[in-house]
Amino acid sequence: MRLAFWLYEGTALHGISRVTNSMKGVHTVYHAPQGDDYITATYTMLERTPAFPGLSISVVRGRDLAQGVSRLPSTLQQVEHHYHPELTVIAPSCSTALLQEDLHQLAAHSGVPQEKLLVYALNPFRVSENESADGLFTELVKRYAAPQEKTAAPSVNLLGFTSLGFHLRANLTSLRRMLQTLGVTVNVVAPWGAGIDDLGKLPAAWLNIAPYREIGTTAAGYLADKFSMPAIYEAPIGVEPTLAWLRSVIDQINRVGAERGVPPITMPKLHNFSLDGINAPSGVPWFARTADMESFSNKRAFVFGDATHTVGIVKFLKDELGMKIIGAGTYLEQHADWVRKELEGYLPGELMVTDKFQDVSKVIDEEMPDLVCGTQMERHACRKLDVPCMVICPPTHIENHLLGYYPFFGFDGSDVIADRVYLSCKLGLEKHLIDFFGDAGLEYEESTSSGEPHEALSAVTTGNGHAPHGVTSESEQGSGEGDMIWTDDAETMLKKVPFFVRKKVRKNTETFARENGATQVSVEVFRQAKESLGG
Amino acid sequence: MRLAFWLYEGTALHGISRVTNSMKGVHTVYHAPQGDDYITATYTMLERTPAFPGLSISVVRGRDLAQGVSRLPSTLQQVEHHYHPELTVIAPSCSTALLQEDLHQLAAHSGVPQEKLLVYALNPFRVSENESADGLFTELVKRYAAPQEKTAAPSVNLLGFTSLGFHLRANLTSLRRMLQTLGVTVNVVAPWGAGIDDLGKLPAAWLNIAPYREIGTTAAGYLADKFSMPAIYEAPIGVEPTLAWLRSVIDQINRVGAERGVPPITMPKLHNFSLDGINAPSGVPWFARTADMESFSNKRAFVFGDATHTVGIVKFLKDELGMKIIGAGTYLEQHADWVRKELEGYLPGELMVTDKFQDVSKVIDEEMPDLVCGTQMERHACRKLDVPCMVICPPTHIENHLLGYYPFFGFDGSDVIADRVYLSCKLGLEKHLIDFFGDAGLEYEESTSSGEPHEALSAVTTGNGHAPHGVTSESEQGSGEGDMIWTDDAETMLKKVPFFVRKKVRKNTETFARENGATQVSVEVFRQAKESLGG
Amino acid sequence: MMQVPGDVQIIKEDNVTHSFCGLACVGWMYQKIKDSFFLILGTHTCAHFLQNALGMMIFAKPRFGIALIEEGDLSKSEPTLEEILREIKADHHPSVIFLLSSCTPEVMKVDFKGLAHHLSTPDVPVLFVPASGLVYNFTQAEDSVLHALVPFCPEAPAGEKKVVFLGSVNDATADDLRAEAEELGIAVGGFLPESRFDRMPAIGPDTVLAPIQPYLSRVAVKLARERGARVLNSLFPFGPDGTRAFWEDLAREFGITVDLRDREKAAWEKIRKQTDMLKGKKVFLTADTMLELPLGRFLKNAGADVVECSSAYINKKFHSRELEALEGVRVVEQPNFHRQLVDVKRIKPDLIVTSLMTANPFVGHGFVVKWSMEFMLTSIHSWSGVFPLANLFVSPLQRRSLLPAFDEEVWLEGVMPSAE
Amino acid sequence: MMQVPGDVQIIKEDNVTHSFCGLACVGWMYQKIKDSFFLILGTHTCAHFLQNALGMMIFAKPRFGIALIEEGDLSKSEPTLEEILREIKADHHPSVIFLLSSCTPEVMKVDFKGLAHHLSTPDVPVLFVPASGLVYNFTQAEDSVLHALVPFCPEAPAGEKKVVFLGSVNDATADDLRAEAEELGIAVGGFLPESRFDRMPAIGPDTVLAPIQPYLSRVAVKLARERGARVLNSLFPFGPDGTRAFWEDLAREFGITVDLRDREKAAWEKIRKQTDMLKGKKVFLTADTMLELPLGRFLKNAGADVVECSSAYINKKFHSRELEALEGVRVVEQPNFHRQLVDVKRIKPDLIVTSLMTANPFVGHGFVVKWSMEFMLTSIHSWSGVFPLANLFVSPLQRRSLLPAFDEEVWLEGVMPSAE
Repeated sequence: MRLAFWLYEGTALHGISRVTNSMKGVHTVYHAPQGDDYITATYTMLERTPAFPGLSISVVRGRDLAQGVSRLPSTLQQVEHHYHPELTVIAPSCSTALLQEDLHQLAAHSGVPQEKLLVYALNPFRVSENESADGLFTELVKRYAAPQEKTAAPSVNLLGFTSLGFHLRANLTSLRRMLQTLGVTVNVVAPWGAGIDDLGKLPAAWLNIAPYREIGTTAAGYLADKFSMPAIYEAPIGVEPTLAWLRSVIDQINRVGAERGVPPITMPKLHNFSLDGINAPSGVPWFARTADMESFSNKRAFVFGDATHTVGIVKFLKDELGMKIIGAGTYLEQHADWVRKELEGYLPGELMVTDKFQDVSKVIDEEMPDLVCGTQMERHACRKLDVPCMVICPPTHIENHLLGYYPFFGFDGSDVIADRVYLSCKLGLEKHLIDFFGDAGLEYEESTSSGEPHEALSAVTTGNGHAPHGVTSESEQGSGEGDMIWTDDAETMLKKVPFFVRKKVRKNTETFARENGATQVSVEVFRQAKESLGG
Repeated sequence: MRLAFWLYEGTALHGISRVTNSMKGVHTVYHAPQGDDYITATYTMLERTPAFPGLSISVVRGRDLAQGVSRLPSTLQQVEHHYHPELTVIAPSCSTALLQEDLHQLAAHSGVPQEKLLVYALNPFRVSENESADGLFTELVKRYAAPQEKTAAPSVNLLGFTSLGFHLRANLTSLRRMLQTLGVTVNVVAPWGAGIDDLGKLPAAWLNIAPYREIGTTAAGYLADKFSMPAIYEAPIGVEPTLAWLRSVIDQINRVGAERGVPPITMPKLHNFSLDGINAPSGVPWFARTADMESFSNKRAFVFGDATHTVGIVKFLKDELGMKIIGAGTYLEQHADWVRKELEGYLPGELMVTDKFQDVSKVIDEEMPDLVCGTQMERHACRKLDVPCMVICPPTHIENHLLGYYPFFGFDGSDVIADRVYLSCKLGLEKHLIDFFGDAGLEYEESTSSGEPHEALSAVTTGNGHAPHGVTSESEQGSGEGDMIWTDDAETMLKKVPFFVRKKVRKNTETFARENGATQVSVEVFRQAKESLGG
Repeated sequence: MMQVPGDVQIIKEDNVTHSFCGLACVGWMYQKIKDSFFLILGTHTCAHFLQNALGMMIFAKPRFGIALIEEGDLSKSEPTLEEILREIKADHHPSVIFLLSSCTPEVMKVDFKGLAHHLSTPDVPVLFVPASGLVYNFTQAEDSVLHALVPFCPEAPAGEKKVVFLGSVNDATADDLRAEAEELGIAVGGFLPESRFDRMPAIGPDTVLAPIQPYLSRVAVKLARERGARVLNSLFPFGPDGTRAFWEDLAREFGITVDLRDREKAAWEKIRKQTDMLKGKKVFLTADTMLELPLGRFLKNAGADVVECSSAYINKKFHSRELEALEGVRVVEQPNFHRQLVDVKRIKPDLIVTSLMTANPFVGHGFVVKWSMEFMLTSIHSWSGVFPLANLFVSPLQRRSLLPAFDEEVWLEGVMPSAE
Repeated sequence: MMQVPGDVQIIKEDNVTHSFCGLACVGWMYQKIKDSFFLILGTHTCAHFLQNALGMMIFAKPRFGIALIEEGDLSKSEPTLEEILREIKADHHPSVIFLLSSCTPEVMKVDFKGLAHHLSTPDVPVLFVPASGLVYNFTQAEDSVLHALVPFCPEAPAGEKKVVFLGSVNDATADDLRAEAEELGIAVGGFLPESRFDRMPAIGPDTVLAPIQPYLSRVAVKLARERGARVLNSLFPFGPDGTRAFWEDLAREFGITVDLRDREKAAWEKIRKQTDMLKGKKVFLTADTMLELPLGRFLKNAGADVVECSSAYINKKFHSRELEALEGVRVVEQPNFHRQLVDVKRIKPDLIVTSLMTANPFVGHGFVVKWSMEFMLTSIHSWSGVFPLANLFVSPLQRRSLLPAFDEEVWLEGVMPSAE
């Protein structure tokens, strides 16, 4: 037992409904206490579904338990009567799972034809959102995918696109556009937008594309085994990975094509991939070389998230923006080995693997990175510390479910990610200005006009309208090792250091002092440390 | 003479170089004191030009003036020698304009062929950036546009797209994509990317599109007069205006087509305009109807900017998002009449016309709108007041010059604008939460953990990671009429009102008190006011 | 169908769905009682629910948390929360910890009462709050919280005739109610709950309990039984009609006769623009917050045609006056959502008041909606609440009339797979 | 070509372009002197320049502003600034107002001295600062500001032998320099400028002026002439070489002999990784900040091949030691940018130190660049500045080596019309 405030992954039930809510003609019935259908709100509010999600709850009340009554058969009948789904997935919740009811039998009592029902009874204490979604999707693929002829023209399936996925629709659009430019047809997207019949048609494609490590890879693996379908598992995050991904698609398609005597496809001119078809497909390579991006060389980034995005973003920051990676981690233990392997050579230390957001928050607090790429949790942890943060994967907030085209995949996605890094970080020259004048240049303002100092600081440091908080004065204190005393004038000197690096400077100075046998930080020690540590 | 801190429009020289920096093979020579080429930095830094902008300064030093020497002929020779431009525009700066030199004669002395030179000597004390750019562009069109056959297929020119234009590249891409979907060719884009020969080809198009009121309309007018070319002047900002714009393009093209015996084009299915070609082309109409957008009905917006965007955004907010417009204004006096006409029926009062940002800032301070759409200046004014603000037009910051596709035009642009409104404003339910608990629910946090209250507030109110400042406590005071005293307990009650509406409530209450003959605000008066004014 | 006094018929169906469980009360209760901590003994599901329902308020260290039951805990006899309580106390220094039950430990038959007792210290009592979705809906768990607070309300001596308002409202609303009562000559004993644990009101045999939220029947009954307090039986103070009845009836309890007809009339007058718009409009209230009965009654008196007023739980006695006032209106307890959906499509109401879960899909079907949750988070009590209350109903109607025509064939294409 | 002592040849060309005018000094001077206001009598152009150059610092009410000459003002005999000064004083309460000239009023032959005198009050002096682009480059106007401050430096009595550091640096750097001097036994009289107007240092016949910025020759000459102060003739304290010479020479002025060879050696050692990377690298400094001479000298001593060291203004006397140290390096004053461009393409330097205006186009031509402005905004003085100084040169080289190959045919397509 542990005290939890916020969690990274949702429940098994959430994983199930993410898959079924993605699909047409599929319904989920939760066998659960009242309120467990709260998850409906995430679809109707974040995705703004204009239809009722195919989710119904078969309420279990205390009274029912006492009386040994189950409403499940009746709920199934009602669902059948009102919505006529092609398939209904039945799932227990964590509390009803403990009751060890025979859901199959209860389902059978509903009178609904058994081939239209699927009991998916995972152990909700062991399995979480992603594993559950991946598992159910694989189940469905196994159940419906049918042997058949390949399409005449080159085609692919896009697997793993799932309701509430991160920037899902934009990513899908980005892939669709690239495939269209290649002249490759999309056979089926699943589960997003797929019906039962679409699952049936999966084996008609030449190639499976399953870019999300979390959901879809298992199904792609099954299709590879069962139908000998090749698959591409890489996520095209960043310009170079996108180029590699395109080459890989071409290569795989041409292998199938060669067997079938279809002429090979070739890589088009890269400007064909741009939105207007006439310009460089991404601004990132040039942007990364421009003068103000040079300051990014020294920016220290920390990345924490799911598997797919942690890997993709670490590589992007280091390989394409030239930033320093000071650490990375994932909350998905089941994918930790894969992440470790992918990031070999990228990390200065061990991959962090934890689902406790307090621990991640602590690392950020200690390291004070120049940029954190994380989830909604990290963003909140960072805001408190005035550390720039951008959200790169779930759990997200409604602001990650917008209308515009902000993909993370493909060339277009590289532009979006680079923009967010740029807007999140303190800019080059502006940071210099603060470094140089510290708070000092702004204190005068503070004493004469209310609100101004914030104003000034924010304009100078972030340049992007997101004001940093002037609230670090306390939090920067007392988080050192605690056993090192600073003389008053050393404290005064420390105050001349810009507030957003003060904590880091304090820590480094104390380490320096300790290593040099000093018992307190005097002005002299501070100055020596400064000289030794490079200002 | 007046004290100016920041200006909305740039100089005449800036307007000139925006046009020439847009073009190929055109150079500008500034006849100006050292430093007047500072404007180069805006191109090389904001637009990250990978080539040297075609701008050279012919430096005028004090010594030269004393000696009656001019370096202009030599500079022109150097420019000719090093860069071989097809055309060099020669312009004085504000200080050299006073010297009343004969630039034509100086230019003639350079030995550079006169047909390759254009002296563009505006009065820089009278003419500013936009008028200067529009004027120069018209000059160039007059000089080079040549009578010729129309293109065989339907075609348009896109006029007024100019270096440093607001979200220029994305807007251009958005229009290109829509025209492509219509099956209409782009004949010439100008000045952006055009060479002298492209200007020559302008009359070959069937139709001119000049969506920016500020730059390009005069040239389109000239082409209409001289070559009988029809023109569309509307900016497709918002879904309905985009639909109208498309219909207008179709209509105009078909009129020309009818004369030429070319079969008419028709409106395609609207999903063809979406980025993936299969979905609704914009999410705005649905988004505007969803439940959390309902709270936007009561949001009070103030819009200030150039002519094009002020008109477009006011209409968008009111017509498509259903917000309340409490006022609008423009810094472009020369277009004020047009703005007034366009916004007839949209504004509760007079259009504000000023180029003094302090005055605009004062209005914002008094009105405390729920959203301000303005320039970089307004954003800074707003930050101080914790008023949400989004930038809708120049003057901009480097963050308005990003890599990704964030147009303001077309269906895609509607999505982008709506997203920005959404992210800028305090969200629906979250605002309710603050309204309900005020600061009160968070004070406890404040007293126990540093940084937390900010955290809490920001998470609740903005939901978009841009924390509001807790710095309004002073600024909200003393900006009432000043002659109304509040009793201590009335002040205490006022503190229970959420901080971000406190100022407004204070003002309304004082007005109520005055109207009801009260000389001070007691608890009783406050309560009466609350009841009367609707809580 | 059951009969209630005044011949109002309540249709009782099988379930309320598309609404939250009792744990949701944490969202406002932790903000109301400022020195509290709310600890839920629950599972990943409870945590995920709070994360999503209160996601807008993710703090680094919120004043509520989950003692997370993991797989290994299932085989243990009783949960050991000592370590977790230490952590909470060290970080938050609460004056009181509310220990909320949830479904899984209830299925596991955890002895919550014993647990709470065992964890309590003289400094920091731990109070058991039954809140699980097996029994409690949404707002109902506030009833449990107040129930748990009863022992911490001092005994008011006999003869101390004061009103104690029952239900959590924000400080501004509390001030309003207090001032209004005092103006009418009614002595105010306080609010249950007050905003600090150590300031709960004294309650005794001469206390008049004035419920200001309609979901607190259990604690009212308990206080009547244990302390001999008298429970006001009136309308709830929402809208000009309810507010007038509430104050007149409350005053009567104190032997004061007041006639608030003019005030009611003035209040109606003030919202005439709104009531003009509501007149004849068909309004459908699905069940969510349990504010539905008084809201429906206000709508009816405002001239609207309330085509269905559903609620998760209706107490014939506690709600008797509201039910009487709703005569002629179709009132449903524990409504079946599938049936409601059919009825809505048939009746085509002009406005649907409904939950966060169902609002957008109703809009997608062409209806105008209002989030029921908003009535929880707006000050709609008493006279100063009249205007905001009326506006909540009217603003979606106004808004819709301003937006351009909507071709769902075009604008919903591809928005969601399920929408096709 | 002109000869300077030590046989260094300076090539003098026709112009510096692609750099800022003197008004730019407002950017750091207003931050340095914290109770000041900088008022520029100028035009739309001056305002637009500041807006763009200092755009990153747009405040609602900055401590600098433009008295804007509009068309109507051109015909007036003298500008009337009374109203504007009232506004400034009311809003900012400055202790001093610097009145900066600009090109247009200079062409108009405004009597700035008379104007400043006329506007001065005993409380708030108004000091004329010539800064126009007709005469002054970029950093040079700091010289004018310090010039204007001279009357506000008290007379130091004869016999008071102290050093006054000449040049604005941030507080942390000032602390470092002061501590270093004191450690060497040198009495410190202060800095010109200090960070408050009323704390300017005393300067007299026994003051040693130690210039710490290389663009302040005029004020040094003035103080030598008017106060009889002695001006240190040494290297500027940048890099291990310059810092050692600076302190040794300064100590010598105070009759103190110190040998800082070991310290210099240790400093070089500390940046060995950096100098290893710089060794043999061709570095081209276009003219911008007037820091070029000492920077070039450090680069040369660090082993780089300085292929051109250009500067807007070179003072043979004030810069004599730096020029000597640059022997063998091509030094250009007022370089012609067109010629530089040709040379750069021919020489293909490994690194170009250049202005904000030209950096990205140089990158677009395949070069590695460093913004010259960054050297203004980094603490590169004395010993603690050695590491940051070396890093500024090395980081763009390192960065470039990490980025993937770049196909300009692909990635520059359509970036700008002019790039095609």
